[in-house]
Amino acid sequence: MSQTVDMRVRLGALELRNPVMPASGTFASGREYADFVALERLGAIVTKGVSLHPWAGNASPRMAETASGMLNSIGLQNQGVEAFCEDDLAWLATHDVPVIVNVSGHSVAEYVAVAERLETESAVSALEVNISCPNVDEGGMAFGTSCPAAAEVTRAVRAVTCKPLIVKLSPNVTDIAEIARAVEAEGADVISLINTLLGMAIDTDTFRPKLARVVGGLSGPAVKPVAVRMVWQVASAVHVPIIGMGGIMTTEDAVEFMLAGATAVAVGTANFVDPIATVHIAEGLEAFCRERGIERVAKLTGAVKL
Amino acid sequence: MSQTVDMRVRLGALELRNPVMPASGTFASGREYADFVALERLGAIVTKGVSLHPWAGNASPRMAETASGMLNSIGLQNQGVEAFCEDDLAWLATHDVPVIVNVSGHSVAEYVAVAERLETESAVSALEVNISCPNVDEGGMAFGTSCPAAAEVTRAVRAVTCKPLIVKLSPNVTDIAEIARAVEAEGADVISLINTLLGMAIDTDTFRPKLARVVGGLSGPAVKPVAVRMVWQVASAVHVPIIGMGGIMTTEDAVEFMLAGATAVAVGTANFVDPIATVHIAEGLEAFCRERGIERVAKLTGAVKL
Amino acid sequence: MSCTGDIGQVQRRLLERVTVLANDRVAEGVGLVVFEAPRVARSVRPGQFVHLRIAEGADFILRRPFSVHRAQGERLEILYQVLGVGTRALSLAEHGDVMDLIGPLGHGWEMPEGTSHALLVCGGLGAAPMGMLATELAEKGVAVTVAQGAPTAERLVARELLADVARRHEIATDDGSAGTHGFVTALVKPLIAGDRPDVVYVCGPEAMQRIVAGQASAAGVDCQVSLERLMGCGIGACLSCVVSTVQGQKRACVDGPVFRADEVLWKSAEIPPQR
Amino acid sequence: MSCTGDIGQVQRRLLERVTVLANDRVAEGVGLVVFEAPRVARSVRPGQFVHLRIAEGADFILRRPFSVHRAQGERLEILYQVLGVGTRALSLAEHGDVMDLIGPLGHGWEMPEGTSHALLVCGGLGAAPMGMLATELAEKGVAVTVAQGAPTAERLVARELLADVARRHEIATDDGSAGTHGFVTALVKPLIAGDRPDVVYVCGPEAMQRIVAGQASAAGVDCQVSLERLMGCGIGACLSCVVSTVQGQKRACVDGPVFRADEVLWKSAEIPPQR
Ligand SMILES: Cc1cc2nc3c(=O)[nH]c(=O)nc-3n(C[C@H](O)[C@H](O)[C@H](O)COP(=O)(O)OP(=O)(O)OC[C@H]3O[C@@H](n4cnc5c(N)ncnc54)[C@H](O)[C@@H]3O)c2cc1C
Ligand SMILES: Cc1cc2nc3c(=O)[nH]c(=O)nc-3n(C[C@H](O)[C@H](O)[C@H](O)COP(=O)(O)OP(=O)(O)OC[C@H]3O[C@@H](n4cnc5c(N)ncnc54)[C@H](O)[C@@H]3O)c2cc1C
Ligand SMILES: Cc1cc2nc3c(=O)[nH]c(=O)nc-3n(C[C@H](O)[C@H](O)[C@H](O)COP(=O)(O)O)c2cc1C
Ligand SMILES: Cc1cc2nc3c(=O)[nH]c(=O)nc-3n(C[C@H](O)[C@H](O)[C@H](O)COP(=O)(O)O)c2cc1C
Ligand code: FES
Ligand code: FES
Repeated sequence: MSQTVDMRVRLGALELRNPVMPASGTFASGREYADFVALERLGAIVTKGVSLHPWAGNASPRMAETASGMLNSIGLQNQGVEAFCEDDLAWLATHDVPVIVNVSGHSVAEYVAVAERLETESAVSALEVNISCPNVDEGGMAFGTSCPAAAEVTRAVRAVTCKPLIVKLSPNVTDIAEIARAVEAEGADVISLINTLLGMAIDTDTFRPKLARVVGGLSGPAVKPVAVRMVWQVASAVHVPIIGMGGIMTTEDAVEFMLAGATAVAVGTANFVDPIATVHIAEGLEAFCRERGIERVAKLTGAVKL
Repeated sequence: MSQTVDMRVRLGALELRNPVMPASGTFASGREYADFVALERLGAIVTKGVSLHPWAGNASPRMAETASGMLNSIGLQNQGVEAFCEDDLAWLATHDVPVIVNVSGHSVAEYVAVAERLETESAVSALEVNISCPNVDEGGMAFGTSCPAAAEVTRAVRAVTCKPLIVKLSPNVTDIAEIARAVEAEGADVISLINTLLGMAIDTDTFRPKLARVVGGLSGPAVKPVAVRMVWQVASAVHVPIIGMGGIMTTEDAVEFMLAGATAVAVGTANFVDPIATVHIAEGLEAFCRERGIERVAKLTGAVKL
Repeated sequence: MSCTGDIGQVQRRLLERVTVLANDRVAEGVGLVVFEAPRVARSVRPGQFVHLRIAEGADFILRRPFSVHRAQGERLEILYQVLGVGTRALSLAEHGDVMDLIGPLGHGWEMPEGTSHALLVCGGLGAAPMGMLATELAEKGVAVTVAQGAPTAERLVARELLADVARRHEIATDDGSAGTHGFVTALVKPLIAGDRPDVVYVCGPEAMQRIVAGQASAAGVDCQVSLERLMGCGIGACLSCVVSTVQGQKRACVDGPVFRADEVLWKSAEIPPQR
Repeated sequence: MSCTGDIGQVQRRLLERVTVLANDRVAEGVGLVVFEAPRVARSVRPGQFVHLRIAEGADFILRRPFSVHRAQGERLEILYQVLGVGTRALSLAEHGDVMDLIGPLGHGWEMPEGTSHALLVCGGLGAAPMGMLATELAEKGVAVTVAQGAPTAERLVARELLADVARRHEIATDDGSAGTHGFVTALVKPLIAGDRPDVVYVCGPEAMQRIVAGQASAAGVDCQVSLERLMGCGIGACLSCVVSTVQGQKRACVDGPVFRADEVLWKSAEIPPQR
């Protein structure tokens, strides 16, 4: 039984001290969780979606609970990249943890403009381009559900950034592997998935949709089987490393994603249930490996026995 | 408060005494449930998938439980259409309930052959063509995930049957509305959805997939928000009536699907939890309407307030 | 002026395992649960809330936010209405059961220095966050008037507590089974005109809060309201709980639940009862 | 020959609300729950099972199948091993708790007319379905020999019951803490050779059942095995539970769980322990 476990993992040029990070939009920029989580304990921080201009987001109610999951239609409310750099990023820069900025846009030009603005920010370790948000009218998921569009965004952002480029895929597609190959071909260094599944809930007392926007994104344990399947399909289709997410609540859930082919994992909805979930899972992964004599956590990646 | 509620609904030429039926594959041909359910209490019986020749189905394990749901990879095991007619159908013919036969095939020719064989069977009230089974290698879901293929199967079966034609759609697509329009254009009288979401689960002790077939179909409450959303999208895209399903466990769940646009509903996984679920929901729907002074259950269809 | 909001910012949020000491039905569909919650009970301020994990292994996963009704020593009290799956589960909790909660959360009631007279207006469960407030105001020597409304006399939750600490306690019930027959909003205008309070504190259905806010501003009196939103994280991260204000969208879980009434842009969706 | 299988076919399956009368830990990770289940307890036959709904509102929704260990009057006993979420929840059930179950289910042990001597071989929780069988055989005047195996002496569940009704009770434990040191399979050959039983009944890990089946057929003795599969419906509808047999695929929940050993096509995946 090996005493210490090597928890480091590589996402292209980016090395993480462990494979666990928060999922974008569920952890703000980390500050709100500072009372519960020492950011240095995480593999990376992933910020909420940042756009070129401030976005107001959608009308309320913006969330609804479902069986073993939740729907959200936040709509990428954010201050815009300028305010983000002055405020959140400046604060994050004082912490010893890689910062992955989640980038959103209504158009290819907006994605590019945000990436350009962040290029000179040394505190930014990598970009995660969100082409999969189901909660905005133009852009968002539209880019993630067609190969040409996904390829175009990736190509355009790739052209203006030297930072590790992560592209985040939407599960609301017929063939996730095809989209993954398209973004890999355009220079994505890492692929993250899944974003939320498009869902809807109706209040049977009022006959009204539970979300003001009518439809929203489904997350939480309910989506895990779909997410694990897609990670496995993408891992079989591309060579770039994968950040797996979708319903991770426990250490075993994280292991399941790594076995399916993920190099790192992101924890989203679980943060709302347990604000310390990310740290618990990072520690749990180490214990899982130690108990089984696995000296490097990276050995779990793709280790499913078929 | 109206005393009696008109529970009848119309699926094209087919009239049902109430909107509730079992979902294919979860109720066999009704015989196994006879100790619990008087079939005459249901709107219709939907048989398990029937193919031209006997199918052995997939290796075990064929099921795994997930958060608020389950994965199955049964693989349409069945005796073939001949044995089905002699055995199950003959038994069903002795009951006063419409029989909807779920038709599966590896090729368009097989779908057609099954439909032709059933055409002369007066005990068959309608056909539900399953172009969405994720658990067979050729055919199955492949037909349900491309518009041309979905259209081709529908056209071919339409050409050989005068019975009401129901086409069952797969949720594993980018644009469910597009598929729905394609099958409507080829003469589908009714559209049913959703079939299962493709999913996967891995045992973190053994590192093996929990299903022998690796991937399987996700059903149960976990998928309900996706199913309701897709029913709503399809209802907005086509004019034919819809049979909604996916995670219906309670009366309120059934109401939610009808509000989203379904004319009838199917109950699947819930039968394993409560073998009397179908009857409970049929009775519950009547009570729901009575308490609210809704004199016709059909008024719930599409009544969501946007 | 002293402001729990400022405190709220520096105040450390805790994740605390708590034990149920008592859980009793106090009215039709309303329960009072008492937790042993030493750390949170000691630091919570009036108007703040806790985010409670009611069950594990259940088919619902999110926490539920509840205002702190009272905090005494290590005891923390929550007054809850049974609405759905979570509060139903809470109503079944028994002495000795262990849960966990996050708290203290949010920006509570502000108590402007030199306040000599305060009017507290609450409807239904809106009485919940008034318990701590009334008690603390009274301890500070502030004259407290309470205008409390409910559908029926039985539903006047925390009636005794409020009657004890208030100098004056006016009641209205929809069915007239106690106090004035009608809505609590009808009591407010005369009370403002008569007592000239320095501040009006309001909690209850949003439409009712909106009306009272209007009455207060018409009389030129400061007014604070406590708004409810569906909450995910409860700590400012998920943006589920936004409230539109004159300074843009604010988060009910950190910038609220208590807001200055004149800051709030009321949801036009919410049509105030016609009267 | 009389056959609970035939009975199984005509037998009406019931959905019965049952009350927990007792639930005690009987060994490391093993519990014995006693239900008041008047209707099912009266009609269940040895080797049949019930499909139990352990929890409502939990994040797992499916029922769990359990063999009936004993049925006396209105009392129905289940011997269970705590494996995962469902059995953990079951282990927390208390006197008075209400659940529901479907039963009696499946094809139980067949008792050929004129059987004078039976050998029962069980490993671990395989003892569960042997309780009713041994009792009924003994009542019929059949001489019962039991070969029971377990990891340790403490894990020899239902040891007393089996010892009472059996004319002979041989034991093997992996650690030698009771009986022979080793696997129960080592006891079988001599017992078959010595006692010449008319039939061998087996339940336990599938690899063990396969070995014993081989030993019985080598000796030309009838053998019945009780096989476990993951189950959805439990009543023959979902085809989750298939077992490959010489007559093709059969459903463990209706055609089994008890099968004639010579019908079963053993999963080649299952490699019998090397010895
Ligand atoms: C800051 C804050 C403080 C609160 N304080 C209290 C309190 O002291 N006492 C108390 O009883 N309740 C309080 N609430 C409301 C309480 O959080 C909800 O009633 C509870 O979450 C409902 O959970 P449930 O699972 O029982 O209902 P669910 O099953 O989640 O929902 C049942 C129904 O109630 C509605 N509902 C759910 N949450 C809310 C909400 N926050 N506001 C209005 N309607 C809602 C749902 O839309 C649904 O129609 C507070 C809410 C907030 C945001
Ligand atoms: C006909 C029949 C009779 C049974 N009789 C008994 C009995 O008398 N006593 C008893 O303790 N158990 C019995 N079982 C097994 C019992 O049903 C399972 O142990 C139980 O369902 C596990 O539920 P869980 O939620 O605790 O575990 P889960 O969380 O569902 O699973 C935990 C682990 O156990 C494995 N597992 C689950 N079900 C089975 C199974 N049926 N066989 C083998 N492994 C399984 C899972 O794959 C997983 O690895 C019987 C099973 C069948 C089919
Ligand atoms: C409230 C909320 C907000 C989210 N915001 C974003 C976002 O801004 N950008 C993004 O790429 N994904 C966003 N997501 C998706 C998550 O990052 C994640 O992909 C998804 O929730 C699945 O993981 P989970 O099941 O662990 O939550 C959001 C999810 C939630 C629940
Ligand atoms: C065990 C099982 C077997 C199924 N077999 C079929 C089938 O033969 N044909 C079919 O069209 N759908 C089949 N389905 C899908 C269901 O009919 C239904 O579309 C799906 O399960 C969603 O409904 P639910 O969540 O209520 O189960 C099967 C589902 C399950 C769980
Ligand atoms: S509840 Fe998450 S920001 Fe307020
Ligand atoms: S468990 Fe459904 S057929 Fe056996």
